Formats: sequence, C-alpha cells, structure tokens
Amino acid sequence: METDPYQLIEGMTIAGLAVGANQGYIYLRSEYPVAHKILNKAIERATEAGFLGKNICNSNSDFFLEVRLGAGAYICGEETSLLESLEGKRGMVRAKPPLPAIEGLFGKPTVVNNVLTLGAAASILEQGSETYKDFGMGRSRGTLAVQLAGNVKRGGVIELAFGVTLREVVEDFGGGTYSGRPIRAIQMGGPLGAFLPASQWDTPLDYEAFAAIKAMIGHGGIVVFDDTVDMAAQARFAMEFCAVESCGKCTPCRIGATRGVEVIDRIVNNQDRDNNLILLTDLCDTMELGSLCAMGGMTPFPVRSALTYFAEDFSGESPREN
Amino acid sequence: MLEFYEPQPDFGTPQSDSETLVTLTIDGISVTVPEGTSVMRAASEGGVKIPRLCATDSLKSFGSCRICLVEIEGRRGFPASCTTTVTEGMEVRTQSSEIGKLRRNVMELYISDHPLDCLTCPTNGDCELQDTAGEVGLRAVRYGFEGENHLVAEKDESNPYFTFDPSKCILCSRCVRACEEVQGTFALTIDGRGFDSKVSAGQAESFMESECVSCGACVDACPTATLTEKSIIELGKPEHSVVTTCAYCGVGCSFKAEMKGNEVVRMTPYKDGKANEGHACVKGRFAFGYTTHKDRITKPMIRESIDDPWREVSWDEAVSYTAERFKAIQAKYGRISIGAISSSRCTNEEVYLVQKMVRTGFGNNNIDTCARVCHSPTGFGLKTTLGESAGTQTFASVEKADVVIVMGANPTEAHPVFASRLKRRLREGAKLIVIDPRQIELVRSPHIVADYHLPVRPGTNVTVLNALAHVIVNEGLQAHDYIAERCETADFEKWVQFIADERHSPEHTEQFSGVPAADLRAAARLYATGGNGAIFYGLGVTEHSQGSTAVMGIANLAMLTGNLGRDGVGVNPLRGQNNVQGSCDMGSFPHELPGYRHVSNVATRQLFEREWGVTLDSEPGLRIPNMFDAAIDGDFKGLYCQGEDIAQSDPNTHHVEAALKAIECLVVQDIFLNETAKFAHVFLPGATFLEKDGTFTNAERRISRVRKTMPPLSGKADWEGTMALANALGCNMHYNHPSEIMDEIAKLTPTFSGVSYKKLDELGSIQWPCNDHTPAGTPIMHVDEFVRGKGFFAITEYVPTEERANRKFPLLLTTGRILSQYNVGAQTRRTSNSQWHAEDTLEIHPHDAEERGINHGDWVGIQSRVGQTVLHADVTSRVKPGVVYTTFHHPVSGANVITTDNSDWATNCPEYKVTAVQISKVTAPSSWQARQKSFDTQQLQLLEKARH
Amino acid sequence: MDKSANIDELVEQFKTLPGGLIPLLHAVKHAVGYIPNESVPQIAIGFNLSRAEVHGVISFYHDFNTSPVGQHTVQICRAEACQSMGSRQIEAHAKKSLGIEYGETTKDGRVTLQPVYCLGNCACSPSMRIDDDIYARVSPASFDQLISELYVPAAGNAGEKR
Amino acid sequence: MSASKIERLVKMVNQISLNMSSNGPADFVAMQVSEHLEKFWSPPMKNLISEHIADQNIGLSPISLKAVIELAAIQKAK
Repeated sequence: METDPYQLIEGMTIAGLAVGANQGYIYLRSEYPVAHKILNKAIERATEAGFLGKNICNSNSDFFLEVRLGAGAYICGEETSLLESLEGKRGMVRAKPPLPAIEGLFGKPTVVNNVLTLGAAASILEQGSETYKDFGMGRSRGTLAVQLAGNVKRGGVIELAFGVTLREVVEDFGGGTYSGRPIRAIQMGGPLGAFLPASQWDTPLDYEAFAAIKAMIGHGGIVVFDDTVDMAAQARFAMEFCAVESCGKCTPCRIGATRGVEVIDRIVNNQDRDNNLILLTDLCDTMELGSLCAMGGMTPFPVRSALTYFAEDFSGESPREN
Repeated sequence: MLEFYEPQPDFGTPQSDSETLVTLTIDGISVTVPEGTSVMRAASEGGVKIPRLCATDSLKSFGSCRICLVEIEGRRGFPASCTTTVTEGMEVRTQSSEIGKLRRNVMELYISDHPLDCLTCPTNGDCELQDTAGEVGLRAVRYGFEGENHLVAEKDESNPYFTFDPSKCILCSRCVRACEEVQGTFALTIDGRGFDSKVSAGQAESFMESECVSCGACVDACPTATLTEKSIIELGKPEHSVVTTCAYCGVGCSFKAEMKGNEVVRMTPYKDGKANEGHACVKGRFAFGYTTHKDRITKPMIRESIDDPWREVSWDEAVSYTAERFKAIQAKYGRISIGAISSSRCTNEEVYLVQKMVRTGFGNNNIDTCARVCHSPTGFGLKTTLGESAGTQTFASVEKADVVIVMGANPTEAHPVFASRLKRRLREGAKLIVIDPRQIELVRSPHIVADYHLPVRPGTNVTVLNALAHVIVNEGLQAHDYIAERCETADFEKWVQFIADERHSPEHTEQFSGVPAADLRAAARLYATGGNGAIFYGLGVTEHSQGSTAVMGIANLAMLTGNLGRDGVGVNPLRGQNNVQGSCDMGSFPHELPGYRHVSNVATRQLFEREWGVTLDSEPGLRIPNMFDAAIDGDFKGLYCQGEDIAQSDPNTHHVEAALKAIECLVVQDIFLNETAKFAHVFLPGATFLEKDGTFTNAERRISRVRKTMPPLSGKADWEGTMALANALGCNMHYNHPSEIMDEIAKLTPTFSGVSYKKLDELGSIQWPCNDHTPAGTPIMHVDEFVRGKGFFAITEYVPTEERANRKFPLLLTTGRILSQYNVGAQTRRTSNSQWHAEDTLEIHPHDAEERGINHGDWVGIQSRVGQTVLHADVTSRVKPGVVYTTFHHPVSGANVITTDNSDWATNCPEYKVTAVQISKVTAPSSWQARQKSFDTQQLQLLEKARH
Repeated sequence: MDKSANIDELVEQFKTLPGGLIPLLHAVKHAVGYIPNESVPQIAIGFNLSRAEVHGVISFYHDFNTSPVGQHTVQICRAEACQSMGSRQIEAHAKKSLGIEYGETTKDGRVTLQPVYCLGNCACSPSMRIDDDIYARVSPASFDQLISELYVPAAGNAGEKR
Repeated sequence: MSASKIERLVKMVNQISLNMSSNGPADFVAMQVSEHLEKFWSPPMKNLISEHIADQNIGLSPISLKAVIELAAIQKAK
C-alpha cells in the first residue's frame, strides 16, 4: 500500500469487475497515516487516468474506490466487524451465516479479502493461473508476502513461494537476531499466532503443515524473539491484547480474556498453581471452541504454545518484566 | 384464564414464515419446521430445551452468549443453535460431555462477574441466568471473585417504574436489541467494548435523561435482575396471573395482570395478544397505579345542589334517589328531557346496557357516546362509502404495506404499540407519507424518515385529499379494473368529473393548504403506484368541520387505487380510547341501535322490541352538543354520564359549564371526582378495568376479554350499577354475568352473532363480523365485495371552516396527545407518568414567538373567539409558522376554554383541531383558570365533608 | 472557532455518505481535537440516529476521545515485534520522563501519551508515533530528543523518521 | 356567546347544504339535505326548523330552505 498502491488498486478493480461490484472500499487502520496519504493520492491519480471511476478504460464498467479509515479497533480486521465499521457502526462481530458474500455491506453481497490476496490478482491475471499455481507446495499454492519483523537483523517484506521453512526465512533472509543473541521463539501469523520453539522452525510455510502443529501462517507476519524474552509475559500479553481489543460481544472473549490475564498472573505467582494451570487450559478450550470469531478463538494459540513449549517461564522463577 | 404465575414459553428465536418445511433430527427426535427456523427454535418446538441467555423469541438471533452451542453431524466445532438455521436431514446433538463442559465453563465466566446474592435478589426464582446456571450444572467458580468485575457499578433508579442495576448485567444486549427491534426507539447502546462494555441509556446518562420512552421492552427482555420493575423489587414475585386487555388507547393490547392476591404486582404484555404480540407502552405497562389511588371514590354520594356538601349513601339509596329525580323531571319536562352519555372506556356490555336503559327505561333515544367527539365522522364516512363503520384491517397487516399514509395521527405518542410495528415496517423499506401540520416523530426520528411530509394548514385536509385524488385521476394512475368491478360506476364517473376539475389541482389547492404542489404530486404518485398502500388516520382527520368529508376522501383514495380488501392495504382509523369502536358498535348513537341499524327501521325495532319487551322510539335522540344546547335552552334537565369527563373534554368549556349548571339532575359514574362530577348531584362510583369482566373492541374490530382481577372497590362493576339504576326506573334487567349481556348482543346483532365468551376464551380474540359465515371472525374486510355492495365515491367539496385566521386571531391552534398522558389525564395524572409531562405547554414557532417577544418557558395567553387560557411557551420548529399546538391532559390548561362550537357538518364532531387564536406574553394564569382553581378547591372541600 | 457551527457543516458534508459516521467523527476530531459530548445530539439528528447509537460508536473506537487531548499525541507501540525490541523499556521510560500514565496529558497540555497496537513498522521496531509521523528504532535517548523538539517552535525532525 | 335556538339550527342546515352543494343539481342536493336532517336530527329540532319555513329572515340558504320545506312535508306525513 505504501510502495506500490497501484497493485492493490488494480487487484481490487479486477475483483470488482469479476463480481460485478462498482464500489470498493479499502478499510485502512488509522495507525497507518503514511499509507493513508499514499493510497488517497494513488486513487486520485488512477481516477484521473481513467483507471477508476465511471467507464473505466472505456470498458462501460464503473468502479469507484474509497479509503475508509478505521479508528483504533483491531477487531475491525475481522470481516464482519469490518463491515459493521464501514457501515458507520460499532465494530461488533456479526454471527455467520449469512456470509458476507450473501449479505454483506449495507445488506448487499460483498467480497471481503485481504490486501495480499487482492495484491496478487493482477500478476495472476497477467501471468496466468498456472504460473501462479506452480509456486508453492501441497494445497498451499502461489506466493506469500512474508513480513519479517521483530528482533531480526534484516526485516521487511519478502514475497516467497509457499514451502520454504521458517528457519530459512529467519536465518537466510533475516540474518538472525538484531541483538545478535540466539533466537528463542518465533511468532507466526500475527498477535493470535502461536509461538514456535526451535524444534518447529523447520516446518515449511504451508497452511496444512502449520495447522498440524497447531500454529498458523495467518497474514504471514513473523516476529522473532531473542533469548531475553519472557514467554509467560508474552502469553499474558496475548490475553491482555484480546481483552483490550475484544469487541465484547461473546462471553468467552469478553470475560475470558480478562480472566486469562488474572489466571496467568496467579500461575506465575505460584498461587494454587496446579489448579490454575488446569483452569487456564479449560479457559483456552472455552475460548477456542466457544468464541464467536477468530479473535477469541485464536487468542489461546499464543497462550497454549507458550505454555507448552516454554513452560519454564511460567514457573514464577524466571525474571519477568511488568 | 386465571393461571398460576409462569413465564410465557420462549422459543428462543422468532418464528419463520416460510411455507417450505424442513425435517431434521434433534437428539434423535424428528422435527419438522419451516425453512429459516433456527436449530434452537426447532428444538423448542420438538420439546428439547437448549440452554441460552442472549436468545429470546421476540428478537433476532444474536449469537453472543455461547451457551446454546450444539454439535451438528458433519460440521466442525460447536455452532450456536440460535444463529444456525435448519437444513433438511440435519442431525443435531444438544447434549454431550463436551457441550456440557463448554456450557459450564462459559457460565463460570459469567458468574465470575456476577453478585452472589440470588437469595435476596428481586428476581430470585424468575431469572434466566439462575435457571441456566442450574441447567448447565455450574457448581464452582474457579476464577474466584477477586478479579476485575462490575460488582460496584452504580444503580440507576431514575425511571419511576424500573431499576437498572448494571452489576447484574451479562451484556446479552437483549435490552438494546429490544429497544431497537421491538420498540424502535434506539435509546440504548453498549458503551465501550470488551470487558469494559456496559449498557448505556443515551449518552451514558440516566434512563430518565435519555431518549428512553419507558415502554418496558428492555425490562421484558432482560434475563436477569438488571432491569427490574420497582413493583417486583418492592412486592416480590407474583403468584397468579390473569390475561386481560389494556384500558388505555385503541390499540387494545393484551396484558397479563400478574397478581399477589388482589394486588397487581405488574402488568406484562401478553405474547399471544394479537394486537400487541408481546409489546407495550409506558401507559399500559406501568401506569396502572391509578386503580388504587387514594382519590378513588368507592361509595355512592348524593347532594341537592352543587353548592352542597356530598353525602355518602348506599347504592340502593343513590339509585332510587336518581330514579325518582329522573322520573320527576320527565313528568315535569317531558319524556325527552333526560338522556345519557356512555363511555368508550367502559366495556361493550356496559355500553350496551346504558343504551338499553335509555331506550327502554328513559323511553327515548337520547343516548350518545364520547365517540361523538372523536370518531363519529369515521362511522359516517366509512358507512357511506364502504358500507361499514369500521377500519378495514388488522394491525399485523401493516407488515405487508409498501406505502403508508399517516394522516392526522401521531402514532408514536397516541398509539405507541402500533407505531412500533409501523416503524419496523418502515425500517424494512416501506415508504411513508405524513400529512400533518406538525413535524411529528414519524417525519424524522432515528432510522425513520418520511418520504413526504405534507404540512397541511389546519382545516384544509379536504383540499389535500382532493388534490391527491386529482393527481391520480388526471395522470391516469387509478386502478381501472378494480373500480369497474367493485364500485358504483355511474357515481364514479360523476366523481371523476368533480375531482378532475382544476380547482382540485395541487397547484390550486396549495394556496389553501400550504402544501407544496410538487410534493403533493409526488406523494400521490407514490401512493398510487408504490404497491400495497395503507392509510392510517386519526383525530386530525375527524375533528374538523369537514371531518366526515375527509374520511370519505380517504375512502375514495383507497378505492381509487384498489387499496382495499387484502393484506397490507386499507383504511384504518386509529381510535383514541380503548373501546371507541365497541361503544359505537353497541348502539351508542342516538339514531342507531346496536350494529349500526337506524332507529327508524321497523324490522330492526321490532327485533329489539320483542327481546326487550317495550316499544321503541323511532326518532333519533339528541347528540351530545344538542344536549348541551337543549340544557341551556331549558329543555334538557337530567343526564346520566358514565365514565366520560365532558366538562374537560368537550369544546367551548364556558358553554359546557353553562349547560351542566342548567341540568337539574346530573349523575356521574366515574372512578374519580372528575371535572364533570364537580357539577353533579349524584355520584356513582365506577370500577376500573381490573375490577370487572367484559370485552373491549379495538381499532381493528378485535373483541378481547377484560377479566376481573379483583372485586370492585365500590361493590359493583359499572354494568351492575347501570343495571340497578335501570331496574329502579322500572326496567327488567337481570344479568348474572357480562357473558349473558354478550349473549343478548350476539342474539340481536348479525355482525356479532358468533361471539361468545366461550369462543373468546378459545380464540383469544375475535375480529367482527363474526357469524355463521365467518365463525373465527374477519381480520380483513371488504375482501370480495364491499359491505355496501358496490363502493361509493362520495363527492367531497372543500368548504373552508368558519374558524379562519385573521388580523385579530392570526394563528391556528391545533391539539394532540403526548405519550405519557392519556386523554384528559384522569388516570395517567395519578401515576408517575406525570414525571414525563407535568403540564401542557404551547408549541410555537420561533418566528411567531420572536414577533411577540416570547421566549421559551414564558407564560403566554392564548385568546380565541370564545375564551382565553394561559400556558408556558415551548418555542420549537416542530410547528410551522402560523400554527400553534398544545395537548389537553391537564384540567388547569383549559385547552377547551378556547376551542369553539364549530363541528363536523354531518356528525357534529367538534372542530378541536382548528381554533384561530392570538398569542401574547402574559404574567399570570387566565381568569378562567383562577375561577377553575377556586371552584376545584370548593368542590374538593365539599367532597372532604362526605368522607368525614 | 464556533465548534457547533463547524460541526454542523461537517455533518452536512458527511451525512449522505454511506456509512459516513466514522469519517465524520474523524473529521470532527481533526477539526476540534476531540468529539465533544455536546456535539452528539446534532450528529445524531444529522445522521438520523439516536444519541445512544452515536455514543455507542464513539465509545467503541479508541481513536475517538471525548475530551481534549494535548497539543501532540505520542503513541508507543506495544505489539509483539516492538516488544521483542524493548518497547516495554520505552514505555516505562516515556511514562517516567513525561510523568504521566497512558491516557494522560502532561500538565502543560503539550503531550498526551497513548498505547498503540502496531504502527505497521514492525521491521524497524520499536516504533512510536507523534501526531502523523512514525518513528522507528526508538530508544530512550531518541524518545527524549523527539519530545524535546515538541517544545521548540517549528522543530525539525530528528531521529530515524521513516 | 350562545346563539339562539333557531340561529343554531339554521347554521347547521346551511352547513350541511354547503357541504353537499356539489353532489348534484339543487333539487337533488335539497333532497339529500332533507334526508340527512330526517335521519340524524331529533324531533324537536326538526319541528322547530320546520316551523320557520315561512320566515324569510332566519337566513336559510336557498337549498336549505328547499330542504327544510321537504323536511316539513315528511314530518307532516308522519
């Protein structure tokens, strides 16, 4: 969006033409003021050049594109919450069905995709689906724009075919940690992604392979932590983040996340430790199986993985911040 | 219908109206339900209860509580049964150890932020949270109670009727959704998000400061003690309940009177009541306290003159005293020197008895009813054009309407439960045309915008109706085939000649009505071409010198566009009081016997004469205004007035007071010493709707049972009082129960011949006509043909009212109602409803106010040709320049001191809606108000003497 | 500035935009610095919503503050990538050096401190935002430098602005 | 400001006539007006207005007068 906004604009236009939509919205987080300026400018230029608006490229088709700014709500990345927000409402998650493709924005059928998908559309059309399909492995075809971040020497976005291992990405592309200390954990797929220990770094970037280890590729974000990380604090943060960003509609997420923070605190403080560990597992089950959307449903991923692979950090003996 | 108290069954999600059926198995039980039904509802219908908290069948499924999760063969995870719809062959399991654990764990989270005070909680034993915790088997809360919580959240006690205790809230949003989906006010929201979420009225303010209209839908929807009636907090859970019908407006809502012994603990809207389907308003839901108010008079009283103190006497003495006085008056002044006025607040049976007493005991036809002053033009106009004096539809029919015209009615204030239905339909996309001088709430309010608001100048309705018809005819938009098939074609041709004339064009009528021609044309096209068109109208149509003409104009429009005789269309008078329709049906007019049959008709008369054993007068009696005139002329000397406060509600108060003072024996039967009773010689204590059996008939012709919840405080229900008086006059009336009166009505009235209490108990309610052809009643009238045969297009010439603005009286005053108060306020003023509306004010446009140096809140004098009163000014652009507006709920306001004697040409319904006035800034109440105050004080002292 | 008149203009501008409430609220915040509670009724009328609904929307989104904030808003990223690069130390330092907690404004009204969850600059963590500028690789020292520049009229930009 | 008995009745008849004035030719309207009076008015009112047929000064409009004459005939026939 910041360096090649036209790729997204083109992708959305293609998608719009494909489904017969004549209005597209880019729902952009307000935390990205730079992207906001660039996208607006790009849309303005594309419209002036006849690539957007009425009768685009003399095709007798119209496609209008508008950037709508979020207002500080992570949950609005969830597709139904995003639609509510675009409608000018509280970003509360909708129960599905109906799926947005049937009844979406303003009650109309709506395609909701992420930037990566729409960004890939133009090159797929240009080079043919076969070419795109040739990349990747198993059922995960094509490429993934990996965002390498955190404590890493060379961070940034790398577009790779599925199948490369996490270790290759972090070590070969990233060059190890920024701090120069050993890597201890890698979080893959955003704040709701699992923390992976060294034993799992050889997992290839493939949806099925990640699902098999109860992790996810998600949006392709990779965050590297060195050996100073306190994984109990990270687990606690996952719950805390969920508590801060939950829309509050469903009970497992609304109350569960807050209780999660409290239970983890009791565990690390050695209060009735064994029972609280059981309770935390129960809570993770409840959130995972009972939540209305992925926010509450996936918050247990980082928590459980930290608890499983970095249990020593929950002993209450490791030095913790906060 | 007396039953032990039990909440009504809740299927969890609304009913699907699909005609396609789907069969599935739930826990091995085969269930067949309409497509679109939720798994939860299907389970309920199959006898399987799935625990839930955020679901209730009055609201769309929401999916937030996550208690109702189930397993479905072939689907991953645990779908919520409320948001999952059934599919053919689906196999659902509602119980398993995994589900059980999940539900218990979710419940554990709820209870970790909930006070542990079940035993002392006001809804102990009537709490869905408590029940559900039991159902899921919660035994411990492992999180403890030390964590973050909302237990110290402050209570909001601002609403007089219910408490909001957020510490008990589980954030199911049922209240918020009820306010939106059921009531349509959108006064509630969730403030914040995540764990900090909390229910908020308005902008995180108290309920009373917010947009809340206190309909109670949120209280009904709340599954916990968060929103609880104060009466329940004070008195505890009810032990039995009685289904009855509300005694306020013409919507006729069904309620469960929830009782402890003879005390009403609360009134809850009855889901199976077809008029309201489980919804209510602030009056019916909460304002029942008047029934036991200390002002109730429970003993008969008599006095020689209105300057004498009252004397409490026995029923026997009061009744024989009255009979003797009446007989003496008749002996002295003639048979037609006495009469009676019956009440649209009383039951059908009571109204029937009053007219029977007049026609048999008084020996004349001097019987009229308060419908005279509200909807008599409806009776005349609809009978003339369609053949029946009643609205054509059910309320539910509006759910099929595509274009709705609301004319001279303000449903959100006066018919709130119907308004909620209407608003729901409008939110679904139906179009709306409002014809009203004021910008009523329906013109613009949250999620509602009228497509056209035609701000008609008071008194010119007929020009607007004619212009609408003119556009339809001249643009060829009429329903040609429908008219040819169903209407009198020769009369139609004559009418077309009349209406097509240029004098009815919007461009020409604009000068009278003030309605922009372009808007009017567009509205006409919309109504004629927008699909099902339904017209709802109120007293803003009838209470005019051309009230009857306007009603006929409305019927013409509906016939012209083929909008009669099916679902979603029709002509629908919104009746003011609970039993206006019924009181008219029961023969309360001086020219008509029950069933709208003229007294001059020999066969009809003979039918009644045989049954009643007397000879009936074949000539019409006096209408209410005629009675007043005759009283002043010295020809009318005795009046029995039941449940009607003519001194306050009838126009030109000076004139009415003069008439009342001229009456030698005025008998008032009421629950309070009302304004009229202050002029009375005999006071017979009335009974409230809670104290008697009977039936009310609402605006959709729906006859519903009124059931006794407690014995009459005075020892006699109103029908028993009337019967005693009738017998003292020599009639031979012996009824043991109102059902016997209904049996007599059914015997004598073809439209009621199939009605009986037994059938009412079976069906819940019946819309007349109910006879051999339509044994279950008639939801929609004129389906195949009009009652009169062919529809008649009446000529509706515009005749300007004499009440015109001029230099001396440059503004036009019109009147209306407000939500919290009811009519003359006798009931609602004796409840906490006055907290919303403690006084009547005068609405005046900022421009008119500024010209007169009037500021918001100033005392203003309102001078008409007949009188003056003083109110506080409410400077607002709800009214347009040139128009002022007030309500008439408080006696001291004297709204009728300024209204004139003008009345409808055909029915003498007073022209309440147009009074030319001048407004000026003043410093004190008017001389009438001062006199009223001292008279009031004097009369209350005379009452006190009776009580000691 | 007559706030209410200005807000009326904005309401007029946005009320016909589908889903225009959130763009309006951004515009009001931009014009006034916050969303005054007194403006809710006029917004509600313009958008044909209840006051409750408008309030519900405002209170849902972290961006929409209903009371004035400092001249500058400083946001420190708390998300994982920044945590992996020491954002917790930056947080602690920021609170201490400004003498305020999250959500508070310095006594002189200059700076409001807020947490933020990801500024999209994760490859160059830790990040912070001052008004509409994002800064990367923030250290306690560069934080102090950036803050001190807020106190210099027409300050140039130091630090590693992206 | 109560008008006298007969003034009130005259006003009422004239109002009815005016409202029916476009229903057809004068004779037809007069007949409709008289039917209306017969149907809705009480005998003393009918009698009083009928007694004033000959009185030119009470202010009945031409159609009203015609109607009252017809009404009087109906009354007489009873």
